[in-house]
Amino acid sequence: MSEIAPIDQLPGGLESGLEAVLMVADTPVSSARLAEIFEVPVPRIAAALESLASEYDSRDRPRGFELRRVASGWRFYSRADYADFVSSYVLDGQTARLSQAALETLAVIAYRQPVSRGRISAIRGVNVDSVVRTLLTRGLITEYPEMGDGGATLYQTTEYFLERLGLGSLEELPALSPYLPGVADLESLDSATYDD
Amino acid sequence: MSEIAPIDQLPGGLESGLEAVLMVADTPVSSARLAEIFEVPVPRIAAALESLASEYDSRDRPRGFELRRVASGWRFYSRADYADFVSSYVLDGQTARLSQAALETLAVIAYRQPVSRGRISAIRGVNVDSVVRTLLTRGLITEYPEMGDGGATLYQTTEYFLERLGLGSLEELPALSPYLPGVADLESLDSATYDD
Amino acid sequence: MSTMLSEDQRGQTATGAPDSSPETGQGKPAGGFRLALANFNGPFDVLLHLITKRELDITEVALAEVTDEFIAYLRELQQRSLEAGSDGMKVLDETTEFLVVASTLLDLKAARLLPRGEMADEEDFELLEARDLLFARLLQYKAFKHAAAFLGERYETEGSRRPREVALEPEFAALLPELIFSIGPERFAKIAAGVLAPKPEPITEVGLDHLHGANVTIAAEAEAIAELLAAHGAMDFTALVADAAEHLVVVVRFLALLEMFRQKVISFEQHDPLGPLQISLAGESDFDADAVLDDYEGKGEVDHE
Repeated sequence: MSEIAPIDQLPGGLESGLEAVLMVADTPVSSARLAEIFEVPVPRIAAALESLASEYDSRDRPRGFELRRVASGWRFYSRADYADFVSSYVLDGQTARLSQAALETLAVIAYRQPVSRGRISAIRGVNVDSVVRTLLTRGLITEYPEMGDGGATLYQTTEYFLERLGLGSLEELPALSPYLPGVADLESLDSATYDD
Repeated sequence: MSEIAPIDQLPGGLESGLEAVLMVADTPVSSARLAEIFEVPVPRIAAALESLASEYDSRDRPRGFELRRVASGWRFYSRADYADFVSSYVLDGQTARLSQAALETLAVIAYRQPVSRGRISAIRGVNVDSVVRTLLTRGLITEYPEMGDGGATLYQTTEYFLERLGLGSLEELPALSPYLPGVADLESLDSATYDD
Repeated sequence: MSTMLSEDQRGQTATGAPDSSPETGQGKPAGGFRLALANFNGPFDVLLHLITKRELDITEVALAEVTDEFIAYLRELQQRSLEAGSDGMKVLDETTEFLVVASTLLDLKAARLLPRGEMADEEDFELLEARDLLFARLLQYKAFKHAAAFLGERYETEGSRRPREVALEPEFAALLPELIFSIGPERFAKIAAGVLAPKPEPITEVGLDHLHGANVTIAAEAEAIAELLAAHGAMDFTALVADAAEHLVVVVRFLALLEMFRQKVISFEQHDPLGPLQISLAGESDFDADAVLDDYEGKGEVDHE
């Protein structure tokens, strides 16, 4: 790992490469993971991250974002100084209710968990990326600890979801069969129809 | 709005403020909306965004991210140069290619929307049911709210379609007419038909 | 036209290559033309490819010239469907799609084989319409294929960038208004059942859509023209097709003009050399729609319309 890594041959080098990955990372990324991605040793990653973080903080103009290290790794955050503006953006147009699309997606996750976004999309017939994000933000679902086939992120419902629905556990979710007229063997039918 | 806005009193000023808001946005944000949030005129917002975008591009070190205008607004993207590293971090369907059949169907919908499956079939000369389903699942098209003649479902492209293709609006689609060779009369017709 | 070929090869559509194509391996003697089956998007795609291969412009090509190859392709398609033993519906569907085009091509070829003058006028005319409709469809298809290439390129290059789409930072998520979610397990289960219930498969029709596209007929367009001329006096062709919603209407209106001229319903006038042709009602006779109906409506195989 000591010779020139692929990333060193690109304009901007490792620092820009790190910016690219972190810009789209949904959860904090550990230096170990970044070291794998860029094929450079962890200490070099750590040094580059520290240098980026202080560049954002201490330039003549502090950036609107900061790179922070939290328990599990590094992530971009908006800078606290601008929280007022960020809040007014976040609150603008927010509703307290879940859309029909969000409810349907939540229902699929509740009854099919753990389940990937791809599978939910296949079942609902539409792209569900933004709805899944809303449900995550609302704390109704969370990522399942293990990856699905092909490294897909799986989702499951949370304790908070059960609370809001007034249930003690997932077993208390009502069975679906009464609502599905004429479908005797739902389980097998389901897997036959939707497995993708 | 001409006196000093609140954002001007913060370190970093408007540019950093914009960075902070765009950092939490998960859809493109229009300059009009940003103008409301920061209480400054739209042209000033537009100028600041342009200046940020070119700063990221043309610094001695190009940033790993870029600020781009797509669909109805502005948004942070990872820079294409680092695509290999980014995709080794994010595993999802984004890079999955579209088949030739899917692209042709998408083209017909993009230029003829809202349009029924029957009409698409007529133009492409083949049955398009399954391809339309794929495009729906990918979120590139959606059902048009109203029915067509004889109760046929009509389809249109989505905002995501514009985002995914990096287009500002449907007007940026190239005119169809240059592709029709040597038919002068059709040429003039095209402008009447397709540029709507 | 040469760009079509390169596109076909770039995308995974058509790689039918003359001579040494190994794709099908159907045991045909080497050197014969073969197409990579299943790589084509239907009859227009095949036809366009055959035309491209001969480096003919579709605005000039006599389609009859590519008929044999097209029919051969259709035969192989059937053969392969049989071998694959795939479901009958799909085979039938595909075959009807190709038959529309094939029968038109055969008509054109037959017309070329006949000595001039042996065919009745109406048949000539039917053929003209059949060919022009096919041209119009091919042109349209080609235009969309090019547009698809543009979209494909954008899709590819844009795929190398990713938007930032991350979940809201917890501090800001905490600001969101308290969720109203008082739906109860029963209603929630109902919603789930609604979503998870197997959807009725969309009816697998034997695709007839390609047979009945927009309802464009010479009779109807002639009527539209007569109305326009009655209302506006003399008009040029561009004005006459200004309201046409698709190419097919333009083509059919053009054919209707010829028919109307033949019946002396309209007259053409050109004021200066190369100037626009002015079309006006001749007043000598009324348009006989029935004659046209008789001429064209029975022509099932070209009546995509």
